[in-house]
Amino acid sequence: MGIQTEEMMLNMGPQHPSTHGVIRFVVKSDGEVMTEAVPDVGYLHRSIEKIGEICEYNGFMPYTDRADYLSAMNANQGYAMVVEKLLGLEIPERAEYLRVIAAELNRIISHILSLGAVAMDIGAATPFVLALKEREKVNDLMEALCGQRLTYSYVRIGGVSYDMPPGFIERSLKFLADFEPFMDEFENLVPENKIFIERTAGVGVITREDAIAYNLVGPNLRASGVDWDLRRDMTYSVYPKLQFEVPVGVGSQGVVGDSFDRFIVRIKEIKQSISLLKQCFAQIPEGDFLGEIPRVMKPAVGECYVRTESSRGDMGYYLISDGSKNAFRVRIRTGSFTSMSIIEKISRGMMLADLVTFIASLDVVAPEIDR
Amino acid sequence: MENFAIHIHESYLYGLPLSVVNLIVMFGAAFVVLLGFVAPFAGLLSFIERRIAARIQCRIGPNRVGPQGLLQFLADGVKSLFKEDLIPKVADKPLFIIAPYLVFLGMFTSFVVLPFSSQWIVADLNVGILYLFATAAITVVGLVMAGWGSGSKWSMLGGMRSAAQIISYEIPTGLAALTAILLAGSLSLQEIIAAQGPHPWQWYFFDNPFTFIAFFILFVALVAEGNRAPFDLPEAETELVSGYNTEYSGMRFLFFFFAEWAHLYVLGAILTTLFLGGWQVPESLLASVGAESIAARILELVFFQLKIYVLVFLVVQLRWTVPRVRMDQMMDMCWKYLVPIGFFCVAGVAIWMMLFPDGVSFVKYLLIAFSSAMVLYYFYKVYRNFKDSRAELELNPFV
Amino acid sequence: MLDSLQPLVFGMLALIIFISAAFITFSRNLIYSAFALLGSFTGVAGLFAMLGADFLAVVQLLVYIGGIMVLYLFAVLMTSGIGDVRLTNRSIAVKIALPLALVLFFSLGKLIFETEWFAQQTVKIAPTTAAIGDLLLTKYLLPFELVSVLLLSTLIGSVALARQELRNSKENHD
Amino acid sequence: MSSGYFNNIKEATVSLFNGFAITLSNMFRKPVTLQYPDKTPRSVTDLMPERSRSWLKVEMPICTACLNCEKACPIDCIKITTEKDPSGRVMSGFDIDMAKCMYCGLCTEPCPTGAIHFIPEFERASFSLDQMISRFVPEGEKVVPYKVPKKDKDEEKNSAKEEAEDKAAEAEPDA
Repeated sequence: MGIQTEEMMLNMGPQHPSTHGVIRFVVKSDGEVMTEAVPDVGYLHRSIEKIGEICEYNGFMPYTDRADYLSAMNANQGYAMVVEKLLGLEIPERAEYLRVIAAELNRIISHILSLGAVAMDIGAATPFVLALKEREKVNDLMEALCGQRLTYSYVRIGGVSYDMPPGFIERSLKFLADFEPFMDEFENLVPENKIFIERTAGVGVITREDAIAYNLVGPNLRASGVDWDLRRDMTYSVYPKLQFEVPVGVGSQGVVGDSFDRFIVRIKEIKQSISLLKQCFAQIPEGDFLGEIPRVMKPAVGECYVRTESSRGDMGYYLISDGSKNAFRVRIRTGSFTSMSIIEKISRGMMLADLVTFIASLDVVAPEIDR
Repeated sequence: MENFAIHIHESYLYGLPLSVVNLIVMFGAAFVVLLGFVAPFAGLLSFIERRIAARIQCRIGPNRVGPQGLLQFLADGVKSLFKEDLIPKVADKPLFIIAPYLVFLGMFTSFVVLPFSSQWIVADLNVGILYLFATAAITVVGLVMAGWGSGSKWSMLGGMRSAAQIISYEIPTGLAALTAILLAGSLSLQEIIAAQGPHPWQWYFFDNPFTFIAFFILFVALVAEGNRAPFDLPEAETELVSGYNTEYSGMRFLFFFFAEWAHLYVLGAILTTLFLGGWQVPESLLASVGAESIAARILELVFFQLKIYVLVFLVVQLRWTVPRVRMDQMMDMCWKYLVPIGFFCVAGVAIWMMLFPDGVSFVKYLLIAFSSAMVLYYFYKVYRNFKDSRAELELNPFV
Repeated sequence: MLDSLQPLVFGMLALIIFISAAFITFSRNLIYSAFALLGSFTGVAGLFAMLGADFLAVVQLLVYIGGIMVLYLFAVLMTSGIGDVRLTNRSIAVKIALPLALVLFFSLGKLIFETEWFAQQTVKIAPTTAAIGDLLLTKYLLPFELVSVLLLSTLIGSVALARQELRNSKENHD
Repeated sequence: MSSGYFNNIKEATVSLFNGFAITLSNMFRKPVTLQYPDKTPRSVTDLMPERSRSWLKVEMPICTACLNCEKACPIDCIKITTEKDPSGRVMSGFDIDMAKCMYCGLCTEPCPTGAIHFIPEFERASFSLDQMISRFVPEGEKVVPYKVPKKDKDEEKNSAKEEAEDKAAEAEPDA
């Protein structure tokens, strides 16, 4: 046709309701349909990795909370593991269980918030608030456990900072018993809704090849049909003693690797976490919660890399020690950062509303991108 | 009112020509009606919506200002008045300023033809129902103007979306309304109501299967026309920041919201009038208070309001239940689903009227039975959901 | 009351129409021209209402404002860089338009002054809808149907155009 | 094609119906809102769990001025100044800048007596950053640090706050 349309350059973010914090997307759009969306990261960079070089080993623990504030426990655990590996510490089994319990509780609330946020970005406010309601209950548990609701810094090198408070297991089990019907209801309300299916199925499809090539991790990778979970395949902590399945995207409503799959995989992971928690509570042994730790932590010269399965997937800590009290280098490798890289490719020819769905379904957390 | 105008003219303003006094009195009356009736109404609806949303989300909602937070909307309104009136530098100033008033105008002129009772109606136009749809057109212009005038790309997208949406959905709206118009044989709202009766089997909703379907089409189409969720694409906050009202603040911003909630009421009124028997009150009840008395009128008003509030409740609940549809899906829904089904309903009603000029009572009772069964099943499901959730029961709406 | 108001209301409507028409013509901004159509159309609808043609008045609002004007707006807004365009009617084809306007002005003036105007008794406002409907389906059935065929062909044509554009853009993407 | 058409309508209706049933059932549930600050069932500090890391407090009578907390703090928000006095070593200042504090709790762990600990009190907002600095030693005054009696260790532990007990025990082997 002879009509010339001009591409509109839209600046989505850093202050935009659906960019989940401060991410900026430079969107070129032709009306509703975008031609490209280029993510621009770095608005939330706080030099956490650099701070790691001036802190003592234990002192960096609170900063790992801030690296991924939605699953601070997982971030704590990864950091503790890498330092323990450098120091060659053995930690008590009870502490391992406590870490896994905390991490799985954290995974539940991280995922439930992500699910709520997807629903919110698609325009349903209620699931988000209901999800937050459940999240608050876990936050209460966490507060009883470690005294903080968001930035827990619960894990310590060599163990954890507190044992469980009295009655914690009963409270947790009661929460889980109430939480399971809530999840059923949530499933009924959101992913079975026709509009929700229409909005997410077939949107933002990441093929298996793309997912591997762009180094997606965690639920996003599994939603694309790659059966890979560090907890099972490169197991750590007490996970080998626990029974769980790794949910994989099957494309039940559209194509494997679409936003709907990512949503469903998170729901299934929550259910797995519930079962993991129940097993942990049944198995947890008596004992110390903090092992013998050296008074001054001075690991031998060397380097170490530890990968853990955080809520957003593979979270890696790379640590170089020069034998002093501080680390020589700390590097954190996070799932959100790699997720951002694929947005530019997938978003071509997408509708503006779908971009929002797509970003939300990737469950990116801005501070985790920038560190 | 004319006598009142003459009285005013004789007592106070005898220097002016009568026609001017008339005009002043008319504008004064409109002003009083707007400020004293419609604005609190929209505000009250906003309060109701917030409370419903809160309870749906296991919250309490506004409950601090006035009894049970009833005056929250006043507090919000006053706050908006005191807010700084921001006009962006790149905005098209005249359009930016005019737009909210146009939206406001479009919404509130529709109150003129709403039949609140058999006698309480400002103007019983012969083309009342068409007039209602026509006023929506002014709103569209206002929204596009707001979108353009803001000088923001997000607003502009919102304005364009709203225009496309409202224009498209006027067609299913008209088609669905046509079924009731066909049955009543009139465009006047009062006559359409008069053609129905107070009892459910006399309503057009249950008249035949086609009107039954048409009711839902009209419901969906009107929700879409009012830019309500799940069709709130023009102000989709997660996509377009806030759409056409992104750049607005203070009182101008409030005008858009007034219009939105006023539309909620108009929506209920249209549906009630066309399909649910409007203000019709059972004869016996009417006779007990005297058919010509003020009490009868109030009774009619109450019936009318009740039906409207049930519908308003549903629309509000809809907003807090479902996600937003996408632009292309919304258009698909309009052109592929609502419009063809609407045509089917219009044709169906016409044929039905030819075949059964007096209606078929069997079908009416069947439809009523079906609806009742669905409602019962619905409440059963609600009960089951409640039981499964193991939550505490709290029936008091004002906790 | 209406009787006493009639001249006043007419004057106001006429003023609205006149001002907005002037705005359409002389505005330096194309978008203002488009928006000024609103006043003009509403004023005309008001005149129809005054004449007792209530159906026509409402249809004027529905079709002209709801349909045609919004389409204009679409066209204007979709054109790229419209905000910077300072093209107005004044600058286009003045040489042709001016004589034409003059001719029109004088012929209309002649018509107005030569017509023998008579005052008609104010008709009681009666519903016109039924009468219009009857006429459309009896006397003017053929034009009515012709118009519907025209509209249908327009619809099909627009769908064909849109599909073609879609196909083109798909090819471009692939 | 045609079956898909009607299937879509059916699915949309059914899912809408289910959704409505859920949201309506939610309306009968008891709201979970806690009406802070004035309508809470108990006072707010009582609602906080015992371990709540809300505000740092130092029990000056049992502070040994060992500076462990100052060293442990990753952001150096604790500042202890000690002076030589005729009577020995005295503290002339113990300031905690709560505006800087990130509530990690690392300072409470190495404390040998449990003097520095968190209290579940959080309503300490202020209008200036200066007011956020908790000064545990009043200006101009000097506090003699507590000396842990060698023999009465067990009794001492009992008198310390319950919360601090664990930490004291933890720190004991190192001390």
